Parts: sequence; structure tokens; C-alpha cells
Amino acid sequence: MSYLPYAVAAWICLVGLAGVATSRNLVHLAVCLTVMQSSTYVLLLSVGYVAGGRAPIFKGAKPGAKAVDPVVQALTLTDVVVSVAVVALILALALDAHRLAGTVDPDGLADVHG
Amino acid sequence: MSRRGRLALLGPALLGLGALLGWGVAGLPAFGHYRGPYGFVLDRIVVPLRHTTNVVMGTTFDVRGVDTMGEEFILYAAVLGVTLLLRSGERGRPGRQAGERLGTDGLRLLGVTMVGGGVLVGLWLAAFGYVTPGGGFQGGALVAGTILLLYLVGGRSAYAPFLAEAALDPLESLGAGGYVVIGLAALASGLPFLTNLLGLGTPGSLVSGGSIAALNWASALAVTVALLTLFAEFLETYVVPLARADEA
Amino acid sequence: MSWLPPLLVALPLLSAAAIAGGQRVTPRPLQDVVAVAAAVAATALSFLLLWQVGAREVVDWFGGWRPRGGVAVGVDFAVGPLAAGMCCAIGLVVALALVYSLAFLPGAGRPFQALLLVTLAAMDGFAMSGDLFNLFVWLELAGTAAYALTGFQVERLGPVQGAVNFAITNSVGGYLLAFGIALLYARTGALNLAAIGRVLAGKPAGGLVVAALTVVLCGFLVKGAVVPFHLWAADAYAVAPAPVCAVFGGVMTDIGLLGVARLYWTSFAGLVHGQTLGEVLLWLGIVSALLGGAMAFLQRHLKRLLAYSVVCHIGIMLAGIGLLEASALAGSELLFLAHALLTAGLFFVTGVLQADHGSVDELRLRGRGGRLLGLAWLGGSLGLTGAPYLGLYLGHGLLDEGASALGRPWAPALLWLGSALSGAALLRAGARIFLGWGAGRDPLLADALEEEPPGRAAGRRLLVTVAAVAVAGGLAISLVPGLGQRAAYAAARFRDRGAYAAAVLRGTPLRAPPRLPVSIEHTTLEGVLSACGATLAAAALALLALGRRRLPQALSTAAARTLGPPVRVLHAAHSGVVGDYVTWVAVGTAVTGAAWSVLLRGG
Amino acid sequence: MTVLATLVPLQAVAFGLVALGAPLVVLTRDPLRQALVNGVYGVSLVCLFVVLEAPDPALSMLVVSGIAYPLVLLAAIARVRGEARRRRRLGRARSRPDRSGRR
Repeated sequence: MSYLPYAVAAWICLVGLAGVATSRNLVHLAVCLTVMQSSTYVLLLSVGYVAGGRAPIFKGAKPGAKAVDPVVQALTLTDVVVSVAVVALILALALDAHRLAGTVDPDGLADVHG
Repeated sequence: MSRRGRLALLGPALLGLGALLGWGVAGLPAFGHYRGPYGFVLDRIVVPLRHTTNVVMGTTFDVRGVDTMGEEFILYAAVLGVTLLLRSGERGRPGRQAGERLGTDGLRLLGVTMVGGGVLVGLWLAAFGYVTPGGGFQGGALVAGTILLLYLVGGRSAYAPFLAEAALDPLESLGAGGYVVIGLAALASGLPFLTNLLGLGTPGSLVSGGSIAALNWASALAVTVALLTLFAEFLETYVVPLARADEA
Repeated sequence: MSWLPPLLVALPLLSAAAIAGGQRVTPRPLQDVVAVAAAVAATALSFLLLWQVGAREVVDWFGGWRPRGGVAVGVDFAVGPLAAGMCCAIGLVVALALVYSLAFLPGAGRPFQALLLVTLAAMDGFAMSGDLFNLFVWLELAGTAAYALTGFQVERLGPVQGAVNFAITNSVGGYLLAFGIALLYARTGALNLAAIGRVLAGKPAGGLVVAALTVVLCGFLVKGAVVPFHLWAADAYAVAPAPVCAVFGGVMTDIGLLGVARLYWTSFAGLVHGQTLGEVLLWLGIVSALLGGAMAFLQRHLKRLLAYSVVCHIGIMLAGIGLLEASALAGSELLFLAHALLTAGLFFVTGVLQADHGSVDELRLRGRGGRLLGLAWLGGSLGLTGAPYLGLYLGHGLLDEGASALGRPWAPALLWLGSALSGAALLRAGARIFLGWGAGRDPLLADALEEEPPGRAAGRRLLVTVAAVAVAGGLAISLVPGLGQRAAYAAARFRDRGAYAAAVLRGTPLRAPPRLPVSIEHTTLEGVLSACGATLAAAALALLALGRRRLPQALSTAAARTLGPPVRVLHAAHSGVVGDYVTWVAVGTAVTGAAWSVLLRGG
Repeated sequence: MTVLATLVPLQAVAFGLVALGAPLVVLTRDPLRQALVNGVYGVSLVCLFVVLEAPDPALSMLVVSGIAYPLVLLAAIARVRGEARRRRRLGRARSRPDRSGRR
């Protein structure tokens, strides 16, 4: 049971991936990508958690106080910014595709293959 | 591949992947038992060495400052990319038109108050980022978001000054490029790239952390302008033509 | 400390910011000069760095955060000759692409140049970084810039889904990588590659490590366009402008492979049964080489043809890595150098054809190419096939030696077959376009694409010159005196996990390097014979494809009957639908994970 | 050590909400409604980050899911619908071959 947090992260990753693979709308698909990415935040923050630890902010606290891992939080911050950038770009690309092909259904966009 | 074929392939693949990830996370230390050492070392050394009481920001802007430089440029590249994509698609469209206003005077008043408050809170978040929770990204995003409220409450004319590309482009480059310049300043003085140069100050006050403050403000500027440009590109090129199409 | 590694990243980034920020105030020619100068300067600095790392590992800790008490606190760039050599090639290809785009995309605007410089910085950072999360950051930066570069000219009518598929598939790969990073961090408490390697060394791989390394390596393989993660490649290259394709196909796809090799030799090699990782990589490489070659042979759209040729050669390089042998790794390194320039050169030639005739369709261009251009195409094709003493030849030779030393001569034979297939595709297209051979119709090839209006011919001489320079440079790689020996030394350094970790974590200097001779690498008779065989096979296949009509009726119907169904399956599998691509990513990850979970536990 | 000693109830609830929220976001196929559900999912992530003692990522997630995502998503959705409407009108005026109709 103390593995529940990690299982949640893996679950979100799979759910997001399934959403990306089956999506019928590029706007919807972009959101599914953010869901998939949110699994990495959940996993990162879970593995860095220390039971009974405080946030790694030592204003008004002794520097030796028990605190959670600051590294995973720094990584999560970077990750969140990446997700904004990627979503904006994919939406812009989706709009371009829509302007040219008249659809946001990825299954309908494929006019060339092989 | 037909949709049914895809699902038939995806199902087993996800099961396999789920088994793999499940097997993987079962080997992790139990929740709440982070074993270190990296994080514990930083919890111990950042405050004495850098005088920033927010260790996360000390990590983001100093210990792992180069990651954040990459992050700034990811946002920068995304904005450049969105601009490139959306503007190339809009060539030949008729010019923009003056915007429309929203709702009643009371609603607008509320909005303007919120804008003032939001900008203040955003600046506060950015300023105290390395002392208490917050930082350049969070503060910058809040400032950008509240300036955007002007678009809703004041119409395009009130928001327009914030959209002048001639002003936005150099400012954003100043933010992202400023980060690099601060790093290069250390290199020029014979120290490793991004070395903290300025005085460390008193822990728990605004005057702490040395270069962290400068990097933090560079990043706040870059993020604010980046998000403003991003919103502007999406709103200008997309919402305004939509309104026109509806009138027609 | 050396000031070179951070400068390789800082300089292009700062120039990109200056170009994009000053686009309204500075005159156009000045901007062009700044962009090209930044790329050229980055290349020159890379060569300087290459010279500097000859005798030592250049380790640079950002912010001066050196390891404390054995714990790597900061982020480091740790550069050996292999990484520095990659930076040289990256800088060279991007500089050529920037010069080329001055004439090819005069209206592209400054964001285009800025984004190319950002890509350059990101790829250099990736090649040098010694920190797992930092690798992810550079990879995402390169990706973000690349998605926009791919899509921005889509309005000129092309397969619209290319850029979207590229962005989505690569993002999924990136998130798999991020998930794996979190798992590895939880297991080892470190992000530095050397530190991770130290924790994992000598331990058996449990479920956690198997899952973590699977998603991390598969994340890199998605970026590297390795079968079955390769499906986005042809779509993306088909829409991207030629100079962007040159950067993608020449160097950007390959950094995914560098990630795989780097992770293996710094972090995973010490695991019990760690060498079984190579087994799967070798087979993925062989399959990529064969499938890529076959798909290249079935294309008529030149950029898609070249994209599959890239998949084929990426497979060959991956196989060289997967053999886990010094000589084979050196072979991969030389393959990378020659392939980068030759592929870039061929994309440049394609761009000229497009500017001249408004088409990149092999059948429609039949008999329409110029002579000098044809010569460049022929050189590029022969170099990529690995004809004796040209282009990829030396790399193939070293790879063959490594494989025979391991008693696996069948591996290079399969790789040569892939090389011959893609070479045949290139030679066939060249003969049809520049000599007018063969018919104007071919039912075996993929669908036609919509055409674009012919571009402008101004600056054509510049375009042809850049293409010729790239091809000539790539052809010469096999003949540069002393390069083979230096590649072997670089490979040996790259594989020395102990020395790398000591240099990074404790600053221990390396043993003095041996004196390397400056002579053309000796190759075995077998090597020459295989190269001749592959070249002849490629030429024969190309002729067969062109002159099919002249064969006896019975023979050609029989051939069509046997080849038809598998060809249709191949075409159908590359469906152009992003949902399918993501599904294949999931399948590939699950299957490689299953393979590794058996092999790594000694099964 | 027992389960509850390391996973306090508040955290368990937050994890549960996030685990439920993710499939809801994915299964909401209408983009406009999905943007709203995604906002709620974002708030549940913010709560989770708070109970995991991560105020900085929580703030970051708050501005992203409260400002950045909704704005770009709504603008994109509005554009897609507007374009579709205009296309329908144009399509009636002069019948242009629609490249999407192939499959």
C-alpha cells in the first residue's frame, strides 16, 4: 500500500498514453499529452518525499530541520515549463493543419503514407 | 491501420508496459523513505553557502542553473516557433480591427482592480522567490495572465500597448539573453560559467543569494514577455478573425 | 576548468536571442552575418575543443559546484574526443545549412535563423552533458525548436500531418525518458551519469532498473528514429525545408544514438549481465537497417527516400554500438561523421531540384537534372553505399573488424545488405533524374504528392556550392589520414567507464594517450570485397528497378506477384496516422522491456 | 512500519483524486468540456503538490493550469470552430476539393 503513489504515477502515464493513441481531435490530444507528462511530476515528487519532512524552505527554521528533497521539486518546475511550451507548439501546429486540411482529426489528416 | 487494429495492438502493449512499470515501481523505496544523498546534501549546504532560504530556488537558479537556462530557451523557442507558425499562416488576411468591450462598468471596475492586484502579487511572488515559495516563472506567469485580463475588461485598445511586437521581442530576448550574459560574466572573470558572483547577503531577506536574484529577474522578464507574446499570437490571429467571421 | 564547453552552448544561444530580439532594428545583412558567424564560431571552437581533449577529459562544473564528499552536486559537461568530434560535425552541418538557407529561404525571417542556432546549442549541450536530467533538457530544447522548424512552411502544400506527427511522437518519447529519469533517480539518488554508474556497478538489475533503463533508452530511440520508433521520420522530413532536413537527417537524429551509447557506457555497463543490453540494440539496429533500406527503395518522394536512408544508416550505427566492441564503436563514429555530411549534401541537392523544378518527385523529375548536380548526387549515393575508400567505407570496415573479432560475421553482412538497398534507391533515383533512364511510371513506389510552385533560382550557384562542399567533405572522411586511429582511440576513451567516473567525480587525470600515427587506416581484403559487393549489388538493384520492363514477361509477373503483398504491407504500416505511431512506440517499449527483463536477469 | 504511518489520509485522498481525474480528462472527448475538466484535474494536482510539501511546483502548476492552459486551449478551440464554420460557408459557395475527405 505504501506503493500507491507510484502506482498512481504509472497509471496516469498509461492513461495519458492511451489517450494520445486513440484521440480523434488534436486539441484533445495535446491535453492528453499534458496528462501523460503530469505522471512524471507525480512520480518525481513522490520519490522525493520524506515522511514527516517539511518543505525545503528554511525561512525561520533551523538549517538542519528534516525536509523533503529539493532536487525533484526543481526538476518538476522545469518539467512544467516544458509542458507549456510543447502544448503551445502542438496547438499551433494543429491549427495550421486545420487551416490546410479542414480537420483536427489525426486519422483524417494522413493524406500521404508509405 | 484501422482503428480496431490499432486498439488490438495498443491493448496488449499497454498491458505489457503497465506490467513493466508496475514491476519497476515495486522496487522503489517505500513512499516517504527518500534515501538521498543528493537532496539531503543540498538541504544541508545551500542555505549556508548561498543564503537563500528557499532551497528549491537555490537549486533552480544556482546549483542546477544551467537546466533553467535550457528551460528559458525552451519557452523562448516555443514562442519563436508559435510566432513563425501562426504568422506565416496569417499572411494575406485583412488587417486587425478595433476590439469590443465586455459587460458593464461594474464588471470592468472589478477587472481593473483584479489586474492591479494580480500584477502586484505576481511581482511579489517573483521578488521573494528565493526566500519563500515563488520565483521568476510563477510570478512572471501571473503578471502575464493578469495583463491579459485587460484584454477581457478593457478591450483590445487597453491591451494593445502590451502587444507591440517591437517592444515585446527585444524584452523577451533581454530576459533569455540576460541569463546567458550573467553566466558569461562569470566566465569572463575566470570562473566557471554561471558562478555566483555577487555578495551573498543576509539569509531570509531580499538581499540574499547573490546572482540568484539577477537570474530570477531575468527569468521573470523572459517568462512574462514570452507568455504575453504567446497569448497575443493565439488571441490576435485566432479570436479576432473569429469574431469577424461571426458578424458576417 | 576549460571555458570552451559552456561557450559552445552560450554563444549560439546568445546570438539567437540577439537575432530574434533585434529583428526590427538591425539591417538584414547584419543579422545574416551574425547568424552565420555564430555557427562558424561554434564550429571553430568545437575543433579547438577537439584538440584540447586529446590528452584529457575536459570536465566543467557549472557554477563551480564540484562534487562534495563524493556526491555530484552540480551539473557537468564532460567532454572526450568522441563528443567533441560530434560537436564539430554538428557545427559544420548547421553552418552549411544556415549559409544554404540564405539563398534557399530568403523570406524565412529571423526566427528561422534563431531557431536553427538554438538547435545547434541544444545538440552541442546534449553531446557534452554528463547529467541525466540535463540531457533531457537539451533534448527537449532541440525538439521544441525542431517542431517549429518542421512545420513553418507547411502552407506550401505538403503532407500537413508531418510536423504534427513529429511533435507528438517525440514528445511521447521525451515523457517516457522523463519517467525513466525519475525511476533512476529514486534508485540511485543521483543524476550525474558517473554517479549513477557507480551505484549500479556490480549489482544485478532488479525490476526497477530494468523498467527504468527500458523507458530511458526507448525515449532516446524515439528521437533516434530506430525501428519501430521511426515512423515519424519520413513524415517530418517530407514537410521540412531542405536545409532543415539536412540538420535533422545529418546530425539531430543521431544524437538519440549518442544518448544510448552514453547511458550504456557511463551508467549501465557495470550491471550484472549488462552486456546483454547490446544484444537487443544490435537486433534493433539490424532490423532498422534492413527495413529502412527496403522502405527507401519504395519511395519516389526524394525527401522521404532520404529519410528512410537515414533510418537505415542509423540502424547500422546502432548495430555498431550494440556490438559493444571498441572497433565497432569507432566504426559507428566514422559512419556518423561521413553520414552527417553526405546526407546533408543530398538534402541540399534535393533543395536545388525543388527550387529549379518545383518538385522532389523522382518520376516527375525524370531527365530534368543538371550535370554538376548529378555528379554531387552520384558522389553522395556512392559514399552512403560505402563504395571502396569513399564516405562510409572506413566506418563499415572498422565495424566489420569488430564484428569478426566477436565471431559474428553475419551481422555486418546484414548491415551491408541494408546499405546496398538504400544505396540502390539513391542510385536509381539519380539515374532516373539526371540521366533520364527508366520509365516515367512505377506502380511499386509510394503515392505521388502534391506539387509546389517552382521557387526562385537566384543564388543557385551558392546552393550548388554548399551541396558540393558537403558531399565532398563526406566522401573524404574515409581518406583523412589518421582519422581511423583517432576514432579508435576516442572509442576506447568513451568505453572506459572507470576513467570517465574518476575524471568526473575525482578529477583524476587520464593516462597519457598513445602516439597515434597519421596514415590512412589499413583495411582488410574482406572489407574491400564487401564494399565492392555492396556497391555492385546496389547498382544492379538500381538497374533492375529501372529496366524492369525489359525483363521477360513471365519473370516480371512472378516478381510482382511475390513482392506485391509484402510491399503493400510495408506501405500500409507507415500509415501517416499519429495514433498508430504512438501505438508502435508503446509496442516497441513493451517488447524491448520484455526482452531486457529476461536477458538482464541472466535468462 | 505500517502503511498509514507514511501515507497520511490527506495524501491518500489527493492521490486518489489525481488517479480518478486523469482518466476523466482523457475520456472527455469534447475539447471545450475537456479544457474545463483539465482545469479541475490541474487543481487536484496542485492539492497533491501541497500535501507533498512542494509549494513551488504547486504555485507553478497553479499558474499553468489556471492561466496558461485555458487561454491557449480556448483560443485554439474558438479558432477551430470559427474556421469550420467559415469553411462550411465557403464550401457551399464554391465547391473546393477537401483534402480531409479521403479516409
